[in-house]
Amino acid sequence: MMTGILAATQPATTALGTGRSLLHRLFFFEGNSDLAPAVDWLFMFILWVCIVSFVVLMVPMGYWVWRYRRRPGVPAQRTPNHNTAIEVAMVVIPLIVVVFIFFWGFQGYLNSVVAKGRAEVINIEGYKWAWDATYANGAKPGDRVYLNYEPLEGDPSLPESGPWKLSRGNYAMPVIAVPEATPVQFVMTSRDVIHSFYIPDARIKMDVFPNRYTSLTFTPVTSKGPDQAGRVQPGADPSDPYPGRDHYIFCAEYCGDNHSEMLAVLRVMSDSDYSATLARWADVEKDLSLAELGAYVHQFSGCAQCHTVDGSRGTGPSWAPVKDAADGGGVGWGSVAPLADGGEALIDENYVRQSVRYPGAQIHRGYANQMPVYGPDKLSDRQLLGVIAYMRELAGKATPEDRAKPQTPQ
Amino acid sequence: MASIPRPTDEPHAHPHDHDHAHDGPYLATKGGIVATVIDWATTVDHKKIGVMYLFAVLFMFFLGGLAALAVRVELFEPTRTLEVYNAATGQSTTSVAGQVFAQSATDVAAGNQVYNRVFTLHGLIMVFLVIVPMVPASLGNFLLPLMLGAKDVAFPRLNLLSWYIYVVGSMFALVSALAGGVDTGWTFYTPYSTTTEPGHWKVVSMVAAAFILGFSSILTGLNFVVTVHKLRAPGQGWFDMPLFVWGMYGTAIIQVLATPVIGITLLLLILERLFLIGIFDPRLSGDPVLFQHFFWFYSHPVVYVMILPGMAIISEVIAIYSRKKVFGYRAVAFSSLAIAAISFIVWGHHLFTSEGEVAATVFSALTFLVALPSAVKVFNWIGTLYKGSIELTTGMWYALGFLFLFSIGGLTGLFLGALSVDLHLHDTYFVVAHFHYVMMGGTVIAFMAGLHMWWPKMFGRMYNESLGKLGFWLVFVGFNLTFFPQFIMGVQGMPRRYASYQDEYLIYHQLSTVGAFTLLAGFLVHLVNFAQSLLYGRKAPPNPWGGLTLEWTDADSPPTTHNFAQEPVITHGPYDFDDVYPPQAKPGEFTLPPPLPGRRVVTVATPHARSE
Amino acid sequence: MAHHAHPPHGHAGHGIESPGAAEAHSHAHTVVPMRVLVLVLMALLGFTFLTVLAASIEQWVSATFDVVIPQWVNVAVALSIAVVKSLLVAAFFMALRYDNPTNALVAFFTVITLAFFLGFTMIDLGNRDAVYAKKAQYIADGGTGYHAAGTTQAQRAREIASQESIDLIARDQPLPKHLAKFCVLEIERFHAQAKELPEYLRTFQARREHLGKNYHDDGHGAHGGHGALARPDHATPNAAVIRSGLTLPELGGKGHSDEHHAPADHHNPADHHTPAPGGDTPAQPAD
Amino acid sequence: MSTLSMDQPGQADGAPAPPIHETATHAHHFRDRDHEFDAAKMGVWLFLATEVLLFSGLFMYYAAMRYLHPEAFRHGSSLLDWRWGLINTAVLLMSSFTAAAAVRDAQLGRQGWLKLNLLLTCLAGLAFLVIKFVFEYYPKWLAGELPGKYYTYPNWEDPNEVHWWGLYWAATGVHATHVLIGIGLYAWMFVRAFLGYYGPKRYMMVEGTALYWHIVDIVWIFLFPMLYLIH
Repeated sequence: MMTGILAATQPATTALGTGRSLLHRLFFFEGNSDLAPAVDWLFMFILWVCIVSFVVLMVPMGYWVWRYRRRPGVPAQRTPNHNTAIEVAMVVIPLIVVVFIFFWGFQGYLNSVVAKGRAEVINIEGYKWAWDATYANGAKPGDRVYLNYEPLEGDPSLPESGPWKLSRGNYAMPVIAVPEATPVQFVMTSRDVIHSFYIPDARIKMDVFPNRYTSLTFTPVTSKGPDQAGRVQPGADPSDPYPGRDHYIFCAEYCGDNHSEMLAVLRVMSDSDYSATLARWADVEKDLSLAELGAYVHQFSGCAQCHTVDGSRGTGPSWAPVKDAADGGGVGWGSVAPLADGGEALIDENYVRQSVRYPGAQIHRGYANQMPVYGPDKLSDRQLLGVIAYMRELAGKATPEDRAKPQTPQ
Repeated sequence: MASIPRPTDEPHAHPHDHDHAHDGPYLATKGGIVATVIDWATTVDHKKIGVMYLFAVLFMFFLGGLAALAVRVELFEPTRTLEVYNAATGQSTTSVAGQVFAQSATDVAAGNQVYNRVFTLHGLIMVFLVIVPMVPASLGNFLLPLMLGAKDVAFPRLNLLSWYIYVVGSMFALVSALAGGVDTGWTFYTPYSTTTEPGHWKVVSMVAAAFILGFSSILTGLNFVVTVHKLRAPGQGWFDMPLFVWGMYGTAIIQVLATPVIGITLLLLILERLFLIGIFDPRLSGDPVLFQHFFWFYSHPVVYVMILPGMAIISEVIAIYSRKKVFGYRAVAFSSLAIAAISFIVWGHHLFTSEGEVAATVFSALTFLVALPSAVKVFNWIGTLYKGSIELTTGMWYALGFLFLFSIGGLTGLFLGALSVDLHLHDTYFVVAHFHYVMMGGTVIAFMAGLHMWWPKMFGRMYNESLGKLGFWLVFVGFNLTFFPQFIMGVQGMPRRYASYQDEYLIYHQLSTVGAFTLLAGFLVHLVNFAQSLLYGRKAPPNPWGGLTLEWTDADSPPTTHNFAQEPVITHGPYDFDDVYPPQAKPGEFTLPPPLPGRRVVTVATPHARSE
Repeated sequence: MAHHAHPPHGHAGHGIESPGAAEAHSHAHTVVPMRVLVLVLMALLGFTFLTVLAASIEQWVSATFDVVIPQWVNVAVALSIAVVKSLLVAAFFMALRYDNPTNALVAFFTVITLAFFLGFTMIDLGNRDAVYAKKAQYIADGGTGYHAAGTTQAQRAREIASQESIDLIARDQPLPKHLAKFCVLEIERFHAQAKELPEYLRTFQARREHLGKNYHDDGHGAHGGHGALARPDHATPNAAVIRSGLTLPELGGKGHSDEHHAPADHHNPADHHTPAPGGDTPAQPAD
Repeated sequence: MSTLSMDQPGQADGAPAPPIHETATHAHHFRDRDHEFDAAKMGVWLFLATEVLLFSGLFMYYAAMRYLHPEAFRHGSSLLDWRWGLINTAVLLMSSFTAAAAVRDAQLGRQGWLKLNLLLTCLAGLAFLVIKFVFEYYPKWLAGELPGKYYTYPNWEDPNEVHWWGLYWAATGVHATHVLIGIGLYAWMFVRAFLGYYGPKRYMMVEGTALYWHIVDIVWIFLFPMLYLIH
């Protein structure tokens, strides 16, 4: 809770090395983007315009209200009812100011919609409720940062599920890596509804539409992290050599239930780190057993947004094998699920496959039909097998094949 | 070209025109409860309709306020405190908000869903059911004919119809809300609104509610335009009208011209949901941004339907309590029309992150134009205070509070109009704070100013000034405590409509929640004050504040059924305090001016001094 | 009748007329002469024929001389005539010409508002990609299925509807053979479009001429609908379900052709599911 | 022209009651019937403004979808038969003429002509709808040329043709609804004309309804080339 206040009052010991005014520190977390100086400057300019205007308005108001308060025997005085010079001035002066504000805003806008030179292009896909990134080498984000929510009472012990344990109340944000001091262009689209890709520390956001590409471009300044305020909590990822350099990515366009959990992390890296990270991510799946792959998919393909693995209730049925107390039916591998249309279905390979490929076909009773379709382009057959293996793992029914490491690269 | 005689009636055809001596106060009951209810339900009296609107709107305001409080309660903690069910333990979580919503939340899985429904409900109620009709339909309906010296609005039956349409629309909205509510957000952005809860009638019902309420708004606006054009009192030229009427006129023009577009928009949205016609659906190569254009073509002008009446009230309140002619009357009057006109060409600034670059630039440039007439108004109101005789009643405090809050609200609009800054601020709490400063700090505060000033006129009873001022200060402090922190966290990047948030924003959210409960306390004080006034309040004289517009000078408190004993004739401008209360006169010894040149006086009622 | 018998009533006593009354009395209620009405009607009918004629001439010129007339010409001609016609109606039938100017002002501001709405929205739609040239190098062709060949948006609509479990919707029908062939043509068309425009245009024109007759036989003479292109989807119970509540039941039985619809077709779930969403594969005929 | 004049209605044997339109008074908040008439007419014009802006959304729909999917609109438009559109345009124009003539008749007190013109307008509106439903809607229904998910027409040329049909049904449907309301009003006025409601002193409803009818006509004047002629 105190983080924000401390950050606002700390002396500026930042990589950017800019001295920040108290007012600037009150309003802004320091940016890490070539756009930030212009945006912050214009903001501060308008802020001072506002402060001056406000004082110009409020001081006479306050003074006159006190000076001319109604007193017995003191009537109102006759004054001119209008004054053309003053009235013209109060149109022209604001007009001049707003014309300048418009032009500076326009200038900054043009800088932010067109990439400066040859940019590193990263494809972004938003869907309910996660961000997915694809790099030129086919890599997808393979790291994550945990966002800790306060644990709720009665938190069950965590199931053993490979390297990607999750507890209830925690949320894993995918790390989107970008190279330092290089123009970055996100080419973005959405799988379902409108989202908005918002990086507060880059001072930019852009809406993301289904069936259309929009782009967002900026140049990250430093990989060290200018200061730690407003960043993803330091130490959240022990493997990160520069704790505190991660920037939040929000979804800013309301998109439904877990809108506020549609988060990601922007990590600025040096060129060598960036190349190594991309190479590592491109290979991340090939060394995993099926069950591990399933856990990986659960984290990084958006499953965890709705499906818990500890049996608690989310937007969709849990993958853990517990009785669903709401209607007595089961969730998780091997249970018999009550269906919305009154039937029942055994949760087996075919049920899982159908639920992924055609989510509307058989709806678990008590849950809304709102899962997006995962076609073969979103989830490969091997990944699907991984999901199935992972669900078996969660139910304690994993086969040796599920746990076997692959012999050859996929 | 033939010309037929004008159909003119015989004088004896309407004897009621000349003798209203039998008129009683419009509030007088006739017979028993049943007769009274029937009388009110079938009345075409603009005053009764205005009062019915007033209570309906206040009821809805409290409903929407409860939803707002629920939102603030949820946001007191960064976690999802509304989470109501834990399958692992079989227990419901017991946060305060969880308890509040446990009853209505049996059909939802997660607290986020409840939160989304609650903030949607808050937005829908406050926009469509409260702020749009708040001033025009209640105070406007009551005062406009009185200020024009007319017996009623031009189309009294349409006026009643408008109220019933409002009720029907409210029913649609409430039924949808009681059935679990919708989670579309009040803006109904596609494709979310067309795909959420597929096949369910709740969203259609809620959209239909907004559609129906549009007609109510149209009828009020249409009535006002015709009334202003055709029913002004003898001798009342366009520039003899009170500025309240000017503001209402601008409002009514927007209502008539903008509201039909939301009608067809919502109709297309319903067709999209029911038939998948594809216009807004990107899965069918439709264009979701087109919906935003449709929607904001109405919803931006309607922002001025919300704020113009507030400005209209403030012009009156400041003039009366300062006992000064409004500085630059014509500038204020024309700025109302200018705002109305400009409001139609700036809607694209709601789309800076979604529309094309050219359109964004054009709309940004046009947006700044709105700053000018708004600035003119604020300057002129403050200029009016100069060398006045300022009486700090509750109404005046609210007017000053309006100037304070609306200045902040208006000035922060500059940030959002600037393209590059808006890319950062769009859809953050900065926007939330900005429009609450304008909508609530502007419209609701101005409404409270007007309500206090005209309360004696409407109900014939004085209210308690001390309680009123206590309420004002609670509201004023609570309001700033609620919304000023939202500016800061908005700039720091906190997006809107988040059910949970990061720890960095915690302090601001907690301040905001504390402020919200202070606001609640303030409004409860006012509620007590009004109830006390209605039951035990001192009888109000016809002109307790020494106003010069016709409702003060020529009508009783409360007015009679036909408003005036004789048809009023204008003898002086609405703010000629200098002439009516010349500097040499002592308070309580107000004299009337000689008639203006070229105008013969037929009847003039004497304004009453404060009966203190 | 044309005799104004009564003196001005009401406020004659004190000689004050309100501005409202002055506005009201600034004109007489004009009776529009029958001659004017008839002439206007003639003009309106004439313009109607003119606009049809213009459209026909454009098509004839386009077909005969093999030139492509830009679409804006077509739109401009047709809408200009429509504007003239509506001005005539407003001025004479609605008597704006003789009426209180306030009402003309209302009409004027209405049109201005309409123009704002259409104009500014089209500014966005028409220029959405104004800086596209700068972005284009990064963006792949084709979008995310924007022109997914082989699947009409209507099929997509029903597909979506069925995914959303809306009860009244029937599952997709297997495509008839000719339609499957048509899908192939569609794909070719898009390929041609991508390569060079003129060739694509010629292909398109030719196919349209070829199919033109069938369309009209089909679309407008389809009361019995027994032609080779009769839509078998009317024949199936599922298709009738689509229009349930709207269509008379007997309409479902018309135009039945057996070869497309063995009963098993619409009971076998395998045939009902929709093409894999997200994939760009065309819908395949099941038989 | 004024030879066809019918007797005043409501005449009993030797004791004619005055027709309603001659005993009309005005509402108490107006100065006289003229004042009331002008206010009512302005109200009607403002209502017409809302009607035009309601249709503006459909014009926007047309413009946007045509811009985004020109080929779909080109082919969709060719599936309409312009001859029916032409006939319907003529029918509607003539009904507009009779509506204007009915106003004239009421102003001049020609009761017989008034009733005839009211009836003709009503019938022309009905004819418009009959043509629309029998020769346009019904075959399209059979052909599956329906909006959105009900679209089953197999011979599409452009995959986005569903947008054309969505627009076609939305625009003509909203217009037809307005025609239907107009027919109801004219039938109602036709009955009331027999009761002697309308005359030189009282014809606001005739004029107001005519204004409404003309706006419906003007909308069709635009819809006809947009839907049928622009290829």
